[in-house]
Amino acid sequence: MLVVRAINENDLDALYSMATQVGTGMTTLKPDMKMLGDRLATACASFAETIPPEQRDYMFVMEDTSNGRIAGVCAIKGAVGLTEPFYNYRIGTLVHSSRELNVFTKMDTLYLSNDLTGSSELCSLFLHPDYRQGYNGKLLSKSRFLFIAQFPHLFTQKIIAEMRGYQAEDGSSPFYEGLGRHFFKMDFHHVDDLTALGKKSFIAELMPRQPLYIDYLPKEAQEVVGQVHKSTAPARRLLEQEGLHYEGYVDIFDAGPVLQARVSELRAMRDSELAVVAPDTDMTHACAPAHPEPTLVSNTVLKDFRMIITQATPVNGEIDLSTQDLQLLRCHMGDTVRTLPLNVRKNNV
Amino acid sequence: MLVVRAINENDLDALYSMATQVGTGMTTLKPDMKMLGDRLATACASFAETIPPEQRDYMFVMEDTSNGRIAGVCAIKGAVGLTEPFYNYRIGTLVHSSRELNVFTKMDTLYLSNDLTGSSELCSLFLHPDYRQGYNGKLLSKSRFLFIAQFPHLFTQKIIAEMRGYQAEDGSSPFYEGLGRHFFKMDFHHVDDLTALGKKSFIAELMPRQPLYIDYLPKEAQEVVGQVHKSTAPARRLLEQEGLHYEGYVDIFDAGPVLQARVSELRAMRDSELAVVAPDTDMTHACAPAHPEPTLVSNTVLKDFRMIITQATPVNGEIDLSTQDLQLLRCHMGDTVRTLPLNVRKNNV
Amino acid sequence: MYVVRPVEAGDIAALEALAAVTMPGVHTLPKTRDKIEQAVERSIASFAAQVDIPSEESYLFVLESLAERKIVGTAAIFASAGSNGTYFSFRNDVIQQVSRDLNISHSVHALTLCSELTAYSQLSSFYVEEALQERPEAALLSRSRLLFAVQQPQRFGDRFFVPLAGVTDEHGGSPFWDALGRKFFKMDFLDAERVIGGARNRTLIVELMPHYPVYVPLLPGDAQAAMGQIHPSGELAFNLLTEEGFEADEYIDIFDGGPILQAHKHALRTFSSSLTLRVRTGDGQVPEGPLVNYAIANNAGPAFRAVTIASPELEGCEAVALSPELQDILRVAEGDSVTCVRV
Amino acid sequence: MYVVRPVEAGDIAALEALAAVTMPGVHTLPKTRDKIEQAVERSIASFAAQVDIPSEESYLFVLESLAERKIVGTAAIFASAGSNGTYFSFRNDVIQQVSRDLNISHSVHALTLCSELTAYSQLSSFYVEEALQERPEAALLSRSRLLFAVQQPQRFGDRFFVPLAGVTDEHGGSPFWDALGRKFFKMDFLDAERVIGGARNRTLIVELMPHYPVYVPLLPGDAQAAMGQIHPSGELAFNLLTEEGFEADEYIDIFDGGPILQAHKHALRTFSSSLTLRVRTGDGQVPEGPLVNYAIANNAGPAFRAVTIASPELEGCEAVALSPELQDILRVAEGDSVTCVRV
Repeated sequence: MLVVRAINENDLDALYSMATQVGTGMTTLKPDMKMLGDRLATACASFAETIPPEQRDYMFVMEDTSNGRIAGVCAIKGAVGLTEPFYNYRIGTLVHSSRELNVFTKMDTLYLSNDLTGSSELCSLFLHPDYRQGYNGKLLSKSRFLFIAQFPHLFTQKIIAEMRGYQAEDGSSPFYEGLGRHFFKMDFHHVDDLTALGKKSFIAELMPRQPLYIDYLPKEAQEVVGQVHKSTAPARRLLEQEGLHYEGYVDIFDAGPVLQARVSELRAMRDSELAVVAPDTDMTHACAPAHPEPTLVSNTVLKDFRMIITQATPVNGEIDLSTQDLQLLRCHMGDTVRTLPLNVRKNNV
Repeated sequence: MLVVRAINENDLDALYSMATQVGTGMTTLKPDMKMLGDRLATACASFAETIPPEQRDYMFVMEDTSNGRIAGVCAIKGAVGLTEPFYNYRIGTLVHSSRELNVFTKMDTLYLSNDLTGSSELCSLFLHPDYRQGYNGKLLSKSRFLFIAQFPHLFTQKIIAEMRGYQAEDGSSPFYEGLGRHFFKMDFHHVDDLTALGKKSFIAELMPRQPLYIDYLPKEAQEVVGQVHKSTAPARRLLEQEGLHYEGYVDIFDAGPVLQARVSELRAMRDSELAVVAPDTDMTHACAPAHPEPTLVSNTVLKDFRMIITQATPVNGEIDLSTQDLQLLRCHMGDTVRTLPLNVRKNNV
Repeated sequence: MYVVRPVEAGDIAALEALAAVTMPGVHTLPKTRDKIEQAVERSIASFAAQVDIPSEESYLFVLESLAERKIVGTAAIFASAGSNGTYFSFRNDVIQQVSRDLNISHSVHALTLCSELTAYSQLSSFYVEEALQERPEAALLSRSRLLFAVQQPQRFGDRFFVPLAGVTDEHGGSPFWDALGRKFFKMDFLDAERVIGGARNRTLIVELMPHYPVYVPLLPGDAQAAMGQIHPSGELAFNLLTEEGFEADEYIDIFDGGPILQAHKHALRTFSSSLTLRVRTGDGQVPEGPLVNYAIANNAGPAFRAVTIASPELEGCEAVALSPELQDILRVAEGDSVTCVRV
Repeated sequence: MYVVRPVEAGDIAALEALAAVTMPGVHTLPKTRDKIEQAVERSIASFAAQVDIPSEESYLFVLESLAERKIVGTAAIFASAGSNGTYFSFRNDVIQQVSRDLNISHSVHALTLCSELTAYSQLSSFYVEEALQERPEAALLSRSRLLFAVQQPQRFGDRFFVPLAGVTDEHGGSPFWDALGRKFFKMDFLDAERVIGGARNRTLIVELMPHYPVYVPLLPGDAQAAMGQIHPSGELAFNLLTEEGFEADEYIDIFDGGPILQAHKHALRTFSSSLTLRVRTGDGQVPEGPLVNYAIANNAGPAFRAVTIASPELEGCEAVALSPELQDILRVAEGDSVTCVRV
């Protein structure tokens, strides 16, 4: 059985072993014992609330309780850009018009910005290939929204998620070739490796700081602004269903979109409910939907936050969870849990 | 009885007579027969769909059917900034940091932008003082959201509303005094009169075009960025309840906030429902809430869109409207209407 | 024998004929009879005017072949480029980008819309007949404007510039325009030039051109290559002006990217090394020793005249020998002072 | 009698004493023995170096009272201001704002962070003892650097600049800094100057200073008033330099808003009007007629010497009369050539 839970001190080795399998796509999960150890320590301090909210890094692991393996990992950073500047390009609009010539030109413009400074970031999502099936990916990704819905006071700013940008078949980035390349004189993979160290501010230092008309870029670069990497499209859809939106911020390097939301507009904030764990009665049974949908359920304990998927459905503020579910959540009858339908309800309008 | 309805050709005289009572606060409703006549013609063409969506100007009047008076007016512009540039300042963030000196400075920055070009605008709201009571103001303002929820395909872009900015007791604008004044060398009221002609682009032409750190402005100017005029605070709250947000765009002149929303995040899009007009039955009666809340109801006809407030509540897709209500809406039993609770439901979480 | 003199009303027909043969371009003579008449009238009024501060004056000079009684060249100078507005150009800027982490710094070339040339005096409308282009009369014509400015500094700014037409293809297209101006103006290069009448001081430039610096590395190769390149028709002017001391690196034209030569008057040879000498009557003999070409101008304001002579080095002399015929042409007599500079 | 000569190792103690009395400021002499030693060594190496392209050389001159055998002034010139990075300054820009509807146009003054002075040669560290400030020796000292540059143009850029200290209040605060730099650096003016060592070519300037133009009308009145204003201690230097041909309008210092004087070498009197003359031995008699002060320098590279003399007008002369004593001081003999310029 799979449970997503707050990471703890004992997870380091398993985390390292998983990091060795991540590959080059993810910059924040490198198989480096020192780096991982530091990150783990920060995560533990975050759940223990011994460091200020903006320094926190809530890291979750998906554990396969049948064999103790770590099947996946994901995280929420309390705030970005407070120790090192966090840069994006923001896409704005400028209009040039002359009545005399009857010309009206509306142009998209890239502004180098630190606007997202202080936002909380969804990051470091990785699911081991052995577990890429069923609802596992959704459980892992969406568990973070349940956490935010349970502890919204920890997240006072925007929530953001950086999406990997479009790459051509050969792994090159048309946006980089059309823009960054002229200012770096390094090839894409070299810069990619540098950014893999997690330091992107040097990019901004060398990138043009004055606003740029997108029209100055080659067609191929213009076309991929805000486009995700092919393999990232499902992750993007999933976050959009949860209430995140592309609002015109892109990565300065590959123009991948940043998805963002105010905490209050997250589906989890609107649709998640508290429920008391209670045995099924005839009444609740009668009121239960005919075709139950899978439901995300979590306990309500910050230090040992745990989430699962269940087929049980909350009815009138109560939910009947199996003994196994309760064990995974470390909950008991009478405890309060938070529930959220795994899938988005279709609007009935 | 009050009904809010699409304006029509016969309303010109009543509209003019109301415009004479608006005062100087509103730039778009001046007692000028030619201007009002043009606007009315555009509005009629908009409801008749004989002009393209981006040129439309859906204007609504609140009619007191007891005496035929026009008690108020409001409008939705299909798109702003497509014939004359629409300018705002956008507030962004820039971080200046030096590890060597251990300095990290986060600064708010004003960018002159045309980002909101193409947005639909809620505007021209005016309620005659004789009618400023009860739910009248809410009916007038919120009726527009019901219209949008009924015809969302007409509104593909953002919805925005410009709020009047903060003014000191003496009617001066600290933001203007701190910024615009240096570039205009005219006093606030003179510029105010010029903007009253509806042409604001000259302001942008004379305003600094390069990004500006807000820190350069005097303290009093900094403090009022995004602050509304005292008398506008209730209108702001009302729009925020409907799903509009201040996202960092302000007026270039007085720094009043622009509220904005994607159509899909409007409360009316989520919470409004279609219902068939049907007589009350025992069953619906039994299921109705004990303390009915006032409900906005509209017909579903673009050309003669009409909205009222009723005490009836839709239950299971049906609503029982009084004969009077049906007359105001020009509906009959069996017709479909759109309903929206007038007030925002408190979140139950 | 050739003389440079201010244009006169009687020259209009000749100028019209000339305009018909000069190449289509933005910085040359006006093309229509109306415009030519206006330019001539304005020049006559300018030469006649009492001037304390340079303003809307525009001085048009012609090169006349005395043998043929024919106008074979034109050259003009505007007292103040921005007298009717603001003269816009692109300034070549260098933006420093430094990365401490990578320990590298780049210089990035950017073009910034600027109005710094507004108060400069502007040279323009330079044209000489093909046959004369290799002769000292071409230099005489170009330089006469500056000789006049040396004599009448109150009529001009402290700095001068000359826009030269940029490169275009055989269809009149401009690669620089296609990469930049076209994106904002939404029209072809020649259409834009027609609409704006070759001017660089119109409000619509502020309305349409980009307010933020244009990063040169982002321009297509052919547009970059066109920056600061002259149209072949401008080569003679370019060579004469750079010899004079004009520099070409700082500004380019906002439309076609052509070079804008500019200089402080201190840096111009006509200003720094012209001599004021007395006229003495020569004996008509060719002097001994090496000869060099000089431009010689009278100091007669509206009756300005300038010619070239071959003469021994005049540096350190008090007087210059001129034949009675030349004195006639220059309208000077023995003892009058003239302004001389090597060409 | 006073002579200007390159600094020598033996001068270090004297410079240290001098540094103790000169005012605290950023563009004057180094203050500590270590720094002074470095500066002297660097200067000696620079004078001795074969130079094709100006780079990190820094030439330090001293004014010596021969009677007292005492150093009474210093002046330096850096071959290239940005040899260790990029020299940043604010450029005074004018931005044109035009409204067609209102039919008005404004010129708005803005300060733009720029690096245009990077390849310029920089004059600095000018100091003369109070008692000499009214005497021609002050001008001699300031101008010696340029006489050296006239003789050795390959060692210097085509353009020169001099930053002069801006105004500060009695507590060492700078109103210009308070309005600008402080917002980004978050520290007091003197702390910032200490931390950056008076330099204007450090990476942290790019990191912290604003990249967008600063609109001058938005600055508080006292900061605007401080722009381009010199600290009273810089008045002598300012006067000498503007007489020389330096102009003050284009750039100001990014920290205190002090003026940065700059000029193309063509615009400098030392370059445009210095004469190369032969030495002849004077008869020791005071010459007849009006006398003017000249700075006279030998052309001996590392053994550079310059003095002032009162002499009749030398323009048009082939030789300059020097007494045997002066020839000794200048280390020249009859027939040698010297560079002369009026001071």
